[in-house]
Amino acid sequence: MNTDNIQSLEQAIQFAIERETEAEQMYQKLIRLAEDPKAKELFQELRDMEAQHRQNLQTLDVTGFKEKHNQERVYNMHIADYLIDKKIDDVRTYQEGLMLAARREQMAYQYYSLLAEIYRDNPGLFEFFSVMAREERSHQNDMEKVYDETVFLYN
Amino acid sequence: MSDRIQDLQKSLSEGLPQCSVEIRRHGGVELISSKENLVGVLAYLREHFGYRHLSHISCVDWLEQNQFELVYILWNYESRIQLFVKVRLARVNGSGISVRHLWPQADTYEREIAEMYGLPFDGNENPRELILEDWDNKPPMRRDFDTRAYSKEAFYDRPGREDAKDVRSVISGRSGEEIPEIAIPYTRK
Amino acid sequence: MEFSLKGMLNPLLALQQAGKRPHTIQFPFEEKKVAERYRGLHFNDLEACIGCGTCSTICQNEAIDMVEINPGDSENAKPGDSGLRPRVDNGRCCWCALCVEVCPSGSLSLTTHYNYVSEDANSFLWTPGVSNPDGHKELSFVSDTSHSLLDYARVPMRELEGKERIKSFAEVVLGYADEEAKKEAARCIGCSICTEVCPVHMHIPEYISAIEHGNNEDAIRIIYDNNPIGETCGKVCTRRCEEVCPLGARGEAIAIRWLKRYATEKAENAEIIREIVNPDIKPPNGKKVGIIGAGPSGLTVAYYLALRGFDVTIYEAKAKAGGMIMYGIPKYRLPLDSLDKQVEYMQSVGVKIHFNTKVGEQISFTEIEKNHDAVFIGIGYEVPYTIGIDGENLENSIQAVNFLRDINADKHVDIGNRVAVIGGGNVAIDAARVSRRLGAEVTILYRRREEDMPADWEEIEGAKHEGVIIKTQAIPLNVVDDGSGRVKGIRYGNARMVTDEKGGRPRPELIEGDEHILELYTIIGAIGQEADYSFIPEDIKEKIGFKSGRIVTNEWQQTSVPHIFAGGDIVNRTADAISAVADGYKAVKGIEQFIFAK
Amino acid sequence: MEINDKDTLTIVEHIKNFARRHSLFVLAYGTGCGAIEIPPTMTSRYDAERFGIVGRATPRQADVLLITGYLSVKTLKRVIRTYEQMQDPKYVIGFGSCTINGGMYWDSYNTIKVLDQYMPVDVYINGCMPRPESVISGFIKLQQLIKAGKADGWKKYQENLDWYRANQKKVIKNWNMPDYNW
Repeated sequence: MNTDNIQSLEQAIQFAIERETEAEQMYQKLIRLAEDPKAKELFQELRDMEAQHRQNLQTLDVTGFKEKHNQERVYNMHIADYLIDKKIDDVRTYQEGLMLAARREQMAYQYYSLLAEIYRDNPGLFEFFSVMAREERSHQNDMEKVYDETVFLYN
Repeated sequence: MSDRIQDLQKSLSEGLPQCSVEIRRHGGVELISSKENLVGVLAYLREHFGYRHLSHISCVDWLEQNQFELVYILWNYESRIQLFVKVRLARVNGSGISVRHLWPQADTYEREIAEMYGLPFDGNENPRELILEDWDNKPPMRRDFDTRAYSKEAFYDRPGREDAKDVRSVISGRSGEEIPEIAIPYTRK
Repeated sequence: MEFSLKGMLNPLLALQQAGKRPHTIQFPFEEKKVAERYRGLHFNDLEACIGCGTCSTICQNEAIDMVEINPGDSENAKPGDSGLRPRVDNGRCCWCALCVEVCPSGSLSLTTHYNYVSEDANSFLWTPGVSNPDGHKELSFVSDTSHSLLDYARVPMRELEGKERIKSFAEVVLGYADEEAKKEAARCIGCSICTEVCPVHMHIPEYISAIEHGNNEDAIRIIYDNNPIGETCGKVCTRRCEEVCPLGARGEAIAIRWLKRYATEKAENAEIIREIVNPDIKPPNGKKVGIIGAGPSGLTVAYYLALRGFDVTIYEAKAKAGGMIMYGIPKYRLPLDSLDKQVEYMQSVGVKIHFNTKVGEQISFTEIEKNHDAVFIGIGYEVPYTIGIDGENLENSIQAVNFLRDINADKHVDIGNRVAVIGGGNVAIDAARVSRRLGAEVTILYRRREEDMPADWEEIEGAKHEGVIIKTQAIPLNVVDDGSGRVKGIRYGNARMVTDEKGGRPRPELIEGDEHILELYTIIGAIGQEADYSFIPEDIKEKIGFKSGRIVTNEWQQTSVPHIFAGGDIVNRTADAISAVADGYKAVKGIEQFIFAK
Repeated sequence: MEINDKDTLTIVEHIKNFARRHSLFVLAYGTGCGAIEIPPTMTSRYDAERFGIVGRATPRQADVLLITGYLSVKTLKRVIRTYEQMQDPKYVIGFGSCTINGGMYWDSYNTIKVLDQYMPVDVYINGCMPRPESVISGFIKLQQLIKAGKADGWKKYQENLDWYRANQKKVIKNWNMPDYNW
């Protein structure tokens, strides 16, 4: 589905589901590639997380959507901002996996923020994309926290 | 003072060539005698060096060397220098020689030593007990007499303290530490 | 006879006294004030007390027992506390207050309360603090560190001056002389609280007591009972024992590490160690054990299994044994010959080491598995995490672990004159201090505050004395290159600290726009390491349980594959040598049980 | 005067106890270091006579026996003889740690540790040694016990004489004393 022809909220949800499925497949591939057990474990967790998101979206109650709006403050450690972009085929180790995941979540956040700007005139879509952006933002933050706790243990 | 002590040491060494004389500490001279010479040495000191006063007779139990050591503490009122006359005696079946004829007060000290250390004095066979009463055990001041074990056996302890614990064994029991035999002599107790 | 009125009336003078107040103390209607430091009944601050039992030991009357106030207290107590508390038999106590004088935590004191009468003789058994919960209101004789029977000040360790240090790789710490060691050992109260927090549970009070008695050979034997690299630990241990030392509560803890160093250094070479320790080597039992990695855990397993009659072989990828303690710790902290000597001793009791044998290259894991009854994996965390920012792959951007390894292997590393080290752990400090010795100006960039640094404070102090600049709350953003693929500098941003609402350590948050560039020649990353499990075949990897990158083992270091045991950094989170030794020591028992149960 | 328990104490007993507790005649006999605390207690500084505590020279005149500290086996023999010569009712006060569980003489070869193995003790006073205030407190406690009719160690001694005698003879090897017969 192309971003241009999103007209309704259902289509937008469909679009988001597709993104989650892509991510799921990507992590599935990484599980196969990874040699490091720690990295493997991480990718399994990430895949399960994406699958969970997909399910959440599939069973999403459109009308009760606003109540789910996450108002929690999300702070920014800016770790992902300066990490190197990793290509999927290069990723082997745990650290690279985390870097990839953090970058992905950040890019997803930027992407949804952009979409929210684009569909500013359509209140339903704007709302949806804003929430999605916020959601991805908190995922990025989660990844950064993990990065901070494991890779940056001595930093 | 130190000059006079040195003078004393010198004259003692000359007068009593069979004894070793040393200055032990400020104001004290140590004289080591053999058992055979002891009475003669003490009489000589009393008559010729003015040691008219016997302050005390004390006894040291050298368990490892299997010996008793008697220390006669003498005092000279004129020179005010203390003199320790030491003599080593056999711990088993040994005996000292009484000096009651030189100093009557020696009687008490000798009886005390005879009772507390089980060291008899030839010439002082006083049959009466001095301090102890009906004592039928090893002489109590001997080092191989375990006063703690005797007291535990002879006298009753108030109960209620049996739940006491040892810190070391609590800690090692908790951590699973096994203390090797070589370390046990160094464990606190 | 003459009558004298005066004589008759004189006795009446006594009436003058009638109006005077008697000087009798009207006890019990008026209380008598006691002296300022009067020694009455005991009071114990149960919270401050750690149950070290020093009061009980010093009591000449055996009046003090250590007891559990509630059943099970000693099992449930936290490390650093025996869970026991003193109970005083007032039928023994004679109020000499020695117990108060030697109380290291200062919890025990005497009160002004002395007036106690009872018809029940058993009521004189007091548990201070429980029997008199309000005793803290009437304290009089309290413990005072300024005049105490305990010595709260540590015998200072002689060290090289900061300026001298950076001239060479000479050992910074000079060690105790005999008299100093005896004096320091004499401070120990022998309570054994420390043995529990030591991962290996070394017999600390015993060997300190042996040192105090001048019997260093016994001390060495006691140390070697459960730690085969005692000398290394004496130099570089993280010494959790000193953190719980009761004397540390109000003064300086016993220098346990320096005392261990003093004793073990008395054995100058492997033969002397062998002669002193004179281990009881059991006859060969025909069982073979293969060990991967000659680090502290592998060496421990090998040594104790060899003593028990096992045929032990270590496979080590590098040219020398010791693992991270050989290649990760700079020479000024742990001279190379010190470790060599210990390894040589281990070889003399029958430990076989195959050097330059990387499992997965020179020999396969399956082969080792096939040839041995049990396998122990102790490979450690050798692969560094990268800095993960742009420009990290430029020339002269290196990793601290590799850098230290090369320096210890006497290779030349060109670090130039300006160096930045990224990280705040012990590895980062080591890299910085080594760079300083190579003549460079060194800056440490750390994302958090100095108090958050995981490195030992002594190391941080040492680095500062040697002129290392520590820039905290500095987040590296990217490495600047000079256009020809070399490092030119590092761009970093300042951070503010944000408290973690879930109670974790505070996190640095980048202040946008507050950026600086530090020009340098070399950048050294020291942010952390991980393990390389690539040598383990996939099918075994499947079976061995992993949890966040570490191998899951039972209490005997056994993995879910029964004949495979593991220990060291790849199992525990503490990442220090002493925990690795502890893992090895546990694995020895596990392997023995496993092989003989078969 | 109040009468609490008519079943056990008759009015006569009450009157007797009143008289007894206000005329505690103490035998002037010190066994251990604690004897030194008696002079300040008796003299004008603390003036124990305020409570009717008076010293007496012989056991037959005295009501209270003070065991003022450690008891060597040799002294124990004399103390038992003295105690048995005292007239009923008679009371014993144990001074300080030594009488409770040995005190600082806990490992001595010639002092007993637990006094109530050898004779009944009515009141113990804490201390090593107890100060005069504590001594007075001990006497006040004894008065209270007499008032309540609980200070009956002398009755216990008569009832359990065999047990006490056995304990006494265990440590006193040569029992060359008259056995009093009540």
